[in-house]
Amino acid sequence: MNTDEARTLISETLRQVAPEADLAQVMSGETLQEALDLDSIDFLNFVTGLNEATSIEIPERDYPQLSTLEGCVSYLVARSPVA
Amino acid sequence: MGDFTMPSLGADMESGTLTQWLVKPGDPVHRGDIVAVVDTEKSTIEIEIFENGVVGELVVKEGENVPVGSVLARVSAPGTAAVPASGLAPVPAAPIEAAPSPVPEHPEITLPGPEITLAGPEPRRAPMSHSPVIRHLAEQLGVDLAGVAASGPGGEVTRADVERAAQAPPHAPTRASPLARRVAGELGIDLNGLTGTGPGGAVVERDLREARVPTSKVVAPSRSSGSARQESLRRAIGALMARSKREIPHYYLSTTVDAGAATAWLEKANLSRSVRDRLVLPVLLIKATALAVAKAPEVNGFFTDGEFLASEAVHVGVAISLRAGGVIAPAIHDANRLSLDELMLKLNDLVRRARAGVLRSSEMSDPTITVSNLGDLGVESVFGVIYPPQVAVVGFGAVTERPVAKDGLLGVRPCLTATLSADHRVSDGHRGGRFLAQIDRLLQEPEKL
Amino acid sequence: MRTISYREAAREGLRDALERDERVFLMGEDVGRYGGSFAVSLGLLEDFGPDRIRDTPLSESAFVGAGIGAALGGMRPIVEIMTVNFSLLALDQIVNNAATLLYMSGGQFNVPLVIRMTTGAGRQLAAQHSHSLEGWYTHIPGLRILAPATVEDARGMLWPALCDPDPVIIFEHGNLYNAHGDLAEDPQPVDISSAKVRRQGDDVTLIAYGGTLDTALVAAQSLAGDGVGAEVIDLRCLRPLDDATVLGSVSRTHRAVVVDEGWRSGSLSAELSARITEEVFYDLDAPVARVCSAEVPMPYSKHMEDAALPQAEQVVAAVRRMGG
Amino acid sequence: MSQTNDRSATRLDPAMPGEAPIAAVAATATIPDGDRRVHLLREMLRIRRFEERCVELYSHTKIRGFLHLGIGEEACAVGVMEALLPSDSIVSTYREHGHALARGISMRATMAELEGKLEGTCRGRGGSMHIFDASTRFYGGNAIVAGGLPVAVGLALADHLRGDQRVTACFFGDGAVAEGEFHESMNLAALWHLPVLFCCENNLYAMGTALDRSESETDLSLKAASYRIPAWEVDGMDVLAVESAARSAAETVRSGGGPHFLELRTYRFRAHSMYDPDRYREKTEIKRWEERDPITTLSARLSEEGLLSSDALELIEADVAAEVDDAVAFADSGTLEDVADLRRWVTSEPDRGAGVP
Repeated sequence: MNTDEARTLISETLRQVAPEADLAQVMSGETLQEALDLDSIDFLNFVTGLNEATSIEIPERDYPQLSTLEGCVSYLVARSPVA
Repeated sequence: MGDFTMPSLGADMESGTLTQWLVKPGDPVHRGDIVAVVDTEKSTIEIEIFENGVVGELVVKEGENVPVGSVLARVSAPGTAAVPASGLAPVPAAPIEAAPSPVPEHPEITLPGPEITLAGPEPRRAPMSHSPVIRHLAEQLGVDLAGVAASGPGGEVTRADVERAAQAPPHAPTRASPLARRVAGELGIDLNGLTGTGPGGAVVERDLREARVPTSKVVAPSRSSGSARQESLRRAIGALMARSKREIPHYYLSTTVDAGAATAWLEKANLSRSVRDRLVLPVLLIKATALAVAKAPEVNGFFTDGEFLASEAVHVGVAISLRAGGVIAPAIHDANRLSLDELMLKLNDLVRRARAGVLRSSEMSDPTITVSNLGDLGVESVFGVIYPPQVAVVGFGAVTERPVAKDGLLGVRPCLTATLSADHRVSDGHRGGRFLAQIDRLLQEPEKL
Repeated sequence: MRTISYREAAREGLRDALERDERVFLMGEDVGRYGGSFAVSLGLLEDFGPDRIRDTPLSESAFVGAGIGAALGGMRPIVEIMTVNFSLLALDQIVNNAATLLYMSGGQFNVPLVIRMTTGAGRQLAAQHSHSLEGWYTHIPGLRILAPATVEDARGMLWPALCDPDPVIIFEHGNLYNAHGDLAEDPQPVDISSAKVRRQGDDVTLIAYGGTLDTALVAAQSLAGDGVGAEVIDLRCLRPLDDATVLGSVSRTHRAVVVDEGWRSGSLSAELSARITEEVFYDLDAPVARVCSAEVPMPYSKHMEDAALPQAEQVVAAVRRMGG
Repeated sequence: MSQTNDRSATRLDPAMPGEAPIAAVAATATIPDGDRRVHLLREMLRIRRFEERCVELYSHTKIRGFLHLGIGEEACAVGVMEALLPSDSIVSTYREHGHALARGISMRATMAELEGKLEGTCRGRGGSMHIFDASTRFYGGNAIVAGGLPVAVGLALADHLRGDQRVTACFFGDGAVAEGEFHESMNLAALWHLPVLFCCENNLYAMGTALDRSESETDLSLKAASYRIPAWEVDGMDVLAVESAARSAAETVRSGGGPHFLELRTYRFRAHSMYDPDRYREKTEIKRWEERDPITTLSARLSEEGLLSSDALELIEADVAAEVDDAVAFADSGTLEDVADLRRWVTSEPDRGAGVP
């Protein structure tokens, strides 16, 4: 999975959790929770979405790495099976 | 072979009675001859024939009533061999054998198979005769027994049923103006049982705007247009809070809770769960709050018409912030009896549906206590405003590393601030304090939640 | 601008029409030598002669029918029926001929006829001379019904009505003849199909026509004192009704009161209330209210007649009941 | 300018409606020449055969609603129409098929109207009682008894105001004289000296009520005289008498002689309408009037004078029958007005001009 595929996957999954979410608004460095007003339930659903789409195991301790857009992208690219 | 048919003799004539034939089979007829007499409701009229010919079979007998246009007699072309009157044996119409013989009337029709008994959860119809005590009580409280749901073990109406029916608002449909109904739909306000300042006590738009409506009536707004809905929703909730502040004497308590045990247990528990089944901290907080109610029943119930009604059930309202602004607090019913996993499923479902604006009015209508968990958004401590007619709201702040003295040692522990806002008419600082302490104690043994 | 009475304005309208087109002529009881029972046609006989200002025998059916025939024959008659009360004798001609000929003939024959009638009570003329039956005529397809309530309309409606290829009935409320108002030096013909907002307001819509416009305006004035902004709509054209203006206003103010001198049952106000309820139901914050004449034959004595007629106080009370 | 007629003929005693009327006042006009009388016969035959076919079509529900037939009264329609000019105007009643056909409206358009077809005179909207035709200035039937009289006065008023030399002929039955509109219209027409030819087809019965049971004064000419309107009693069963009376009256009216009144003594052989059991008339009376059938009497007279051979009559009959068959076929194959036009002409379409030029 390259970065673009990761980015589209992330935005689609986010949209399921927060329909009105607009990725463009997320400034770099800002956490997804803050930018998109996600509470712990939303974030769990977001992680579940990513896991089911990519079957990448995401333990709770890795959550901080997924809290920013860039972190999320690189996390997915790094762990996705070789394309 | 032409036909002579029943003529229409008037604008509203549908049928006529052939009272008299003036011709017989075999008679020659000419255009304009009077051949029969017909009775309509209004008059007796001689009817004429419009073509020349020879009268054939008289299809309709004297005295018969037939619709306009029916064939009265067959008329053959003029000059054809006059059918000897006697020879013309009317061909009898084929007797109708094919008609199915009517189903013979059987007095008792036995259905094959065992007598079907209505098993299963469906409560059997309550026996119509109620005990005299119940009938007397019903009369006293002005309750129509026919309309009362029976919860007794044998399907009979119990005293509690009658009392509940007596308290229940009359089922008269709420009077509300169409505009009020439309705005209520937009604001997600359930109009049942409300009275307003409009004509005859009808709810009018202004009543909704100035929030004379208890929060329990705030249901998910209907799916009308986004921005107008958000605007009206925010205004309605803002007004609600203002009223709550005005009318309910709040007192506030807060305590710091060591969340170490809880978060550690959570992490261990989630390790063995797939992503989808993982638990989140709020689930533990809600369960602890629900169980703690047993220690301080005065925080769980409704304050209406000047008196407090404690609630046996614990329906925890969970404050969910709507992305589009505004906060609503749908209830998780019987939170104190649900397992953590059940609570998790419920909470997840509630949040998703609240976001999508699809909530059942029952879910919105009867939380007995509310938990607001803005800690999720990093806020350390939060004092909620009570949702009338409830009498308490518990707030949980964010978990942060804090210096804590424990067993004489100074250490750093993950802590959160738990707060209580409660109705001073119902409970006081002492009772509230016992409640918060109990929540704290429960959170120290997460495995028992 | 000049100040002129409603009567003078109506007379000026007649004179203007007679001068513009020689096919125009006036026919009615005492319109010539007597100068018109309400003096509207005073002086016209001297200027236009007996052929074009024709006094008729008291034969409403005949001279209204003759007006229809003359219109069929290519003239532009103005028939004056002294009052709506006597028009009952000509109803057959108006309903079965004037309103129906174009349709029955499959579009062959137009009836470009104008009928003027005085209407309404308030002058102690008692039961047989005080009817307000505009509502009856607004029930008839094929007719255009006008109710000029202002000096400008009294002057400006006649010519466009004469230009209408179909029958037009103009109701002039008896109380208005002496009312005065402003009129342009060279008044232009007015539109004869739309209502007019005579007073802006946001809290309630008062709907009136002809003789009740003033009642509505007085009510609006006193409501303003209570901080209630009443919008006043003058229907001007009673058939076809200008739904857009009425419904637009009510959907904004959410409350409507119809002020109608007819009797409530089956009245024009009933039709308005039905249309409002059908079209802007979900904008209503209170049921449509109607202030009409009491359902009694009009009594002679002043205090009784006043009690029977719709008054401004009743309009204000109706608005109050709505929680306005 | 009162003009009392020469009343030399004895008055018909109205008390005995069944009594055959004495020969009518002999009009002074010339006797029409041979072939013109054949034309009059043919016109009456067209009406008779047309209406006989209507009875059949009504029985077979192709014609609905009300249907009033003028069988027996053909002489009135044909006689009067012969005396009028194309520029004159006609206002008729619900018993109008004869007037329409005699005035020149096609059998096709008339039958199509009776069958409610788009191809009818009024797109099927009028029916038997409301036939209108702008091209022949036929300002309709009218189902309201005497409803058309004021309109006729108005048409004449327009002509009067414009100085047009035109006559408005207005037909009505004896029943109409009991209506207020009759008296108001006669008075107004006389008062204003308007060019109206009032043609009263007096068939002795207002629906089911004999004249002497509805009128205190049964001599209708006297009624007209009370408004100072010249009036003639005419034998409504003799087309030649009707035509000459109508011609002289119309010429006087057209030249400004003011309104005139023709009392056409006639008789309808069939019931008032398709619905009427005709119990109010004696069969013998009907028989007696049938002996004076305007068609058979004229054809007999013409054949006596050698102007009409039986072959010629057969030819006319065949020709008329063909015209009726064609009209029925035309009507049967007619189309129905599109319901989408339901609201057209309730009021005028914006661009449509006003009135008939």
